[in-house]
Amino acid sequence: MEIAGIFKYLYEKLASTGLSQAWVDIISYSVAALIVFGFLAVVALFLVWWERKISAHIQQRFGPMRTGWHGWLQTIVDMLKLIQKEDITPATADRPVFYWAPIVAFVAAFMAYVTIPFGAGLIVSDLNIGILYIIAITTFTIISLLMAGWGSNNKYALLGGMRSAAQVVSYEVPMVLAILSVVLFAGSLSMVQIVESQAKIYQWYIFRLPFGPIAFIIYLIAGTAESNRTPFDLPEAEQELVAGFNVEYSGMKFAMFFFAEFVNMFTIAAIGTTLFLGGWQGPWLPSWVWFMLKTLALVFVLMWFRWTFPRLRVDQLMEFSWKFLLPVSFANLIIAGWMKYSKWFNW
Amino acid sequence: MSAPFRTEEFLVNMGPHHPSTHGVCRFLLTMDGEVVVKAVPYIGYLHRALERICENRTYHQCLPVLDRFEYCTSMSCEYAFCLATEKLAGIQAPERAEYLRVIMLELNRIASHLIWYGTTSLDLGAVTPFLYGFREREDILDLFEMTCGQRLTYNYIRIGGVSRDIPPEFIPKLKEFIEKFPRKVDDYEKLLTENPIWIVRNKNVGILSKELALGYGVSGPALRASGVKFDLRRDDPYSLYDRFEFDIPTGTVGDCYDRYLVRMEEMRQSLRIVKQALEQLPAGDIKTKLPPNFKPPKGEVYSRIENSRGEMGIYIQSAGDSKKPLRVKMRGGSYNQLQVMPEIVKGGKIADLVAVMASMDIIMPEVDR
Amino acid sequence: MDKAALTKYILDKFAGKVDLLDTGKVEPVFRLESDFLLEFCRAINSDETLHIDFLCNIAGVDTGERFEVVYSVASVKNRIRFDFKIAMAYENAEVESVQSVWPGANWHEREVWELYGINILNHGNLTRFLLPDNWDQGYPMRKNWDAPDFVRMPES
Amino acid sequence: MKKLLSAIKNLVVGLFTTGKHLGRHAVTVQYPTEKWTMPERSRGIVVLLSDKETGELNCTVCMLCMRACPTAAIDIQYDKDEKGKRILKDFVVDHGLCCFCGLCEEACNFAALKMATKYEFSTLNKEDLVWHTDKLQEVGRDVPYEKPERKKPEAKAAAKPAVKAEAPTEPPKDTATAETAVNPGKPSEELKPLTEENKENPGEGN
Repeated sequence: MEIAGIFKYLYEKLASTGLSQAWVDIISYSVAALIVFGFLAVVALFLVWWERKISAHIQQRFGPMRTGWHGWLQTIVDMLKLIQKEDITPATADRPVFYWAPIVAFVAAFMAYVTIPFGAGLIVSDLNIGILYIIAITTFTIISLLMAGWGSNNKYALLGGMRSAAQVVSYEVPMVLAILSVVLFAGSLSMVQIVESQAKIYQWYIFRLPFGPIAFIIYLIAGTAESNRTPFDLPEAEQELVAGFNVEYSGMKFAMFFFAEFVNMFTIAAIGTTLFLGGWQGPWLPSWVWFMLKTLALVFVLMWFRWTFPRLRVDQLMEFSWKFLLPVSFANLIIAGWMKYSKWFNW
Repeated sequence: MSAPFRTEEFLVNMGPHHPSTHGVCRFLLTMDGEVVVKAVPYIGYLHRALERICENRTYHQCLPVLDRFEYCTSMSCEYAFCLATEKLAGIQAPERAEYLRVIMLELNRIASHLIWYGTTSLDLGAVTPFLYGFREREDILDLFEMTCGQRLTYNYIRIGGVSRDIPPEFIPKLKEFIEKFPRKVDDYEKLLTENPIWIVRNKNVGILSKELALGYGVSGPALRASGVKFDLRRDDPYSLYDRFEFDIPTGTVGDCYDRYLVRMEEMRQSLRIVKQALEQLPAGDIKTKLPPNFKPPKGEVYSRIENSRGEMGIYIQSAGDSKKPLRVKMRGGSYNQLQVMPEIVKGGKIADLVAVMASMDIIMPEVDR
Repeated sequence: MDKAALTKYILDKFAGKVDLLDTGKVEPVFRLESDFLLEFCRAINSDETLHIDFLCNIAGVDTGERFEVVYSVASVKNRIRFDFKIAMAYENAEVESVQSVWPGANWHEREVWELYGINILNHGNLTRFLLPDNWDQGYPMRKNWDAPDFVRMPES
Repeated sequence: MKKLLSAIKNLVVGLFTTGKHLGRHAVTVQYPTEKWTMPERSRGIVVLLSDKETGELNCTVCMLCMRACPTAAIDIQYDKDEKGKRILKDFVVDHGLCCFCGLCEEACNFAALKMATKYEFSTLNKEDLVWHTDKLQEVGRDVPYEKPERKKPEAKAAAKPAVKAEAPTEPPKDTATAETAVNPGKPSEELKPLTEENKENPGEGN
C-alpha cells in the first residue's frame, strides 16, 4: 500500500511539473521498470543463495558459509566473478544468434513482471489481458533457448535447445488449460481482478473443489517443466547433455541465462500465487508481504522437488504431457465450466 | 503425399570428459535425434600400465599398485592379489586375519555400492541421494582409516594376513554402524525404489539377457540381475565365505531396475555377513610370517573373487626365481560390462545410455588399468 | 566335479591333443596347440559335462622365452574352472580368435594384440583402444620393451 | 487410478524423506576452520623422527625404506666415514611421487621415519614437494612415536657368523628388502644381525 502510494505521489509530482502526458508516462514507467528490475535482481540473487542453502540442508551440508552471515553474499560474489570471466564465443558459433540468445532470455524473463500484482495497487500496468500477456511473454524463453542451442553450434546445445522447445510447447498447453479454468471462474484476464475475486480464503481457487486443486497441481507440474527444473530439467540435463543449451556459454552470458532461470522460477511461483493462492490477499500483514510469503513458499516447493526427484526421459516427458496432463486438464476445464454454469459451489 | 520426412544421423562424442562416464570414457554415438543408433566405446584414457608396473615390483610392492586398480573397492583388489599369491605360494592366512579380511571386504562392498547408489541417482538427475550415499560411506571410510590409516588406498590386506590388527575402538564403532545402516538403506529405498519417475526411467531399460550376459562374461550384480544365481562367494568359496549365511539376490528381467534392486539387497546381505563375521571373530595372530625373500615357486594361478562389480580375477605367473611376478593380469568386472554395453543401448535414448552405464556400475580405472 | 576328475575328463576327452602342465597351482592348466584352439573351445562349450559358458580372462604372457596366451574359463552352471594356454615363438605369433564361442573375448584379444603384438586371426576389429591411436613405439608389455622415460626401480 | 495414487504417494514419501533431512544438522565440517582429528594410524606425510633427548635423527642409513618404497619416492644419499660407516648426507622424500602406502614406515626397524597424521602440504611448485632432511626432521619433531625395543644380544651373536660369511659388498642387499618389512617390529632373523653388524663394525660392511 505504502509503496504504491509513493509511486502515485511521484506520478502526480511529475504531472504537476508541466511535462506532456507522454513524457510523464515514459518517465514514470521507466522508474517503475527500474524498480521492478532492481527488485527482481535482488530476488534472483536471493533465490540462488536460497536454493543453495536448501539443497545443502536437505543433503546435510552447510552450503555457502564464508561470505557474510551464512554466506548470503555468496551470489553477489559469484556475480562479480562471472562478470570478470572471459566471455568465450566458440569459433564456429553463429555469432549474432549466440550473442542475442541470453539477452532474449533475460528480457523475456523480466517482461512478465509488468502485469504481476505484487500487492494491492502494486502493479506496473494492470492490463486487461494480463494473464494472456504473461503466457505470451514467458513463451519467449523457448526462443532464447532455441537460439542458444542453435547459435552455439554444438550438438549437445542443439539437443538441449530442441528438447526445451518440445518440452515448453507441450507443457504450455495443459498449463494454459489449467489457467483457463481459473480465468473462467474469475471472469477476467486481468491479474488484479483475478486476485480480487478471491478475497476470502475459501475463495482461493486452490480451495474451490473439485477443479481448483487439480488445476493447481497441473499448473505446478507444467510450471516446473516451463522453468526447466528437475524432474523436467531435460534441456540442461547435466548427466546427458553436459549443460544442454548453455554448454558453450560463459561469463556474463551464462549469468544472464542463470538469472533468467531463477527469475522464471519466481514468475511461475508468482503467477501460481496470483491465480490460485489469492495473490496479495491475507489478513494482518501488508499485502506485498503476503504475496512474497506465498510466492516464496511455492518457490520452496519447486526447490524441494528439484532436490528430491530424479529426471524423466525425454519421451516420457512428452508422454506425460500429452497422454496424461492434457486429458486431465481438459476434463478439469469441463468440470470448471460446468461448475460455473450450474452455479454449484460458486461462492 | 509429400516427400517422406528425411532425418539425418549425426555423431556425438560423449566423453572423454562427460559428467556421467564415471572416469574418462568416450562413447562415439551415432544418433538419430535422441535415439542412439550405435554406440562405440573408446577406452584407454586412464591407462596407467598397472600390469607392467607390477612386473617391475616385488610382490609386496604390488599391493599399493593394486589399490589403484579399482579404487572403489581397493580392499578386494588387494585381497584378490593376495589370494592369488597365497595360492601360488601355498600360504594360509591365520583365521583372525581371514575374518578381518571378510569384514573389510564386505564393508568395502557396501562402500562401493553406496558410491554406485549415489552416482546412479545422480546420473538420473536426483542429486540428493548422492550425498546420502556418500554420508554413510564416510562412516565406513572412517572405520578403514582407523584400522589401516587410509581412506581410499588402504594397503591393508597383505600376503599372508593383514597389515594391522583392528584398534580397540573399531568394534564399538562398527556395531554402531551395523545398528544404523539398515535404517539408512530404508531411507535410500524410500527416495528411489518406488518413485514413479525412477521406475519409468529404469524399468525395461537396457535389458541384458542371460545369454548375452554370459557370452560377454558379465559378472557380479549385473549377471545376477539377469537371473543367473551365481555368486563366487557361494559357488567358488574363497576365504571363509562358506561359514556365513547370506542370500544371493537375483533379478528376473535384467533391466536397470533389477540391477538396482539387486545391489540394494546386496548391501543388506553384506551387512549380514559383517555382523556374522564380527560375532565369530576369533583372537589370534593376524599374519603368517613370510620368508624374508619371498619368492613364490614357479607356477601360475588365476584366482577370482566376487567384487562389487563382478568377478575380479588376478592372473599371476611366477618364474620361481624372482621376487617379482613374471606376469600379473588383472581382470575386472567393468571391462566386460562396458564391452556388452553397445549391444544393449542400441535403439535406446541417450538418457538410457546414461542409465545403463550407471546401473552397470562401470568404473573406468578398472577397465583401463 | 572336482579337480582330479576334471583333469581326467579333459585329458581323456582330448587325448593326445591336450597336455596337463605342472604349473597350475590350484586349478589345472592345460596346454594345447594353437591350431586346435578353436575346436577345443567349441568342444568344451558345447560339452554337456563341462558346459564352459563363461570366459573369465585372456592373458597374454611374455615369459622371456616365448609368448603364451592363457585362457581362463569357467562354467557358471557346473562350477568348473580351469585354464589352458597356447605357447608360441616370438616370430609370427598368432592365435585364432575365440569370439565365435564367447563374444566377450573381443576386448581381451584386442588387448593381447595391442600390448603383445600377438596377431589374432579372424578377429574383425583389431584397432587400438588402450594405447593412443597413433602409437608407434612397439608393444609395451613385451619384456624387451623399453622407453626413455621408463622408470626402473632401484635394484632390490 | 490405483497406480496413480501409489505414484503420488511415493512421490510424497520421497519428499518427506528429503524434508526430514532438511531440519537435521549438517554432517560435514567447515574444513579449514574446523578439522577432524585424524586417527592415530592415519598415513599422511613422511617425516623423519629424531631422538627425544639428543635430538639426533634415528635414521641409521640402513636403506630399508628406500628399498621398500614402491614408487622410488625416497632417495637416501650418504657418505662413508673412514671406518666405512654410513653417515646420512641427505634424506630426500619426493611427496609428489609418494603413494602413501606406508611400506617404508613398516620397513623401518629404528622408528626413523613415520607417516605422520599431517596432511596439508600442498604447494604451488612441484619441486617444493621434494623434502630434504632438515624439513623432514623439522616437521617430525612433534610427532609422537614409540621407540622399538632393542634387539636381544644373543640373537645377534647367533647370527653373526652367518652374516660375516656372506660379507655383503653392498650392505643391505637382498636380505633387506620390502619383504622383510612386512613384519613391523619383528625384524627377521636375517636382517637383525646385518644392520646391527653395520652399526658396530662398520668396516665389515664395505
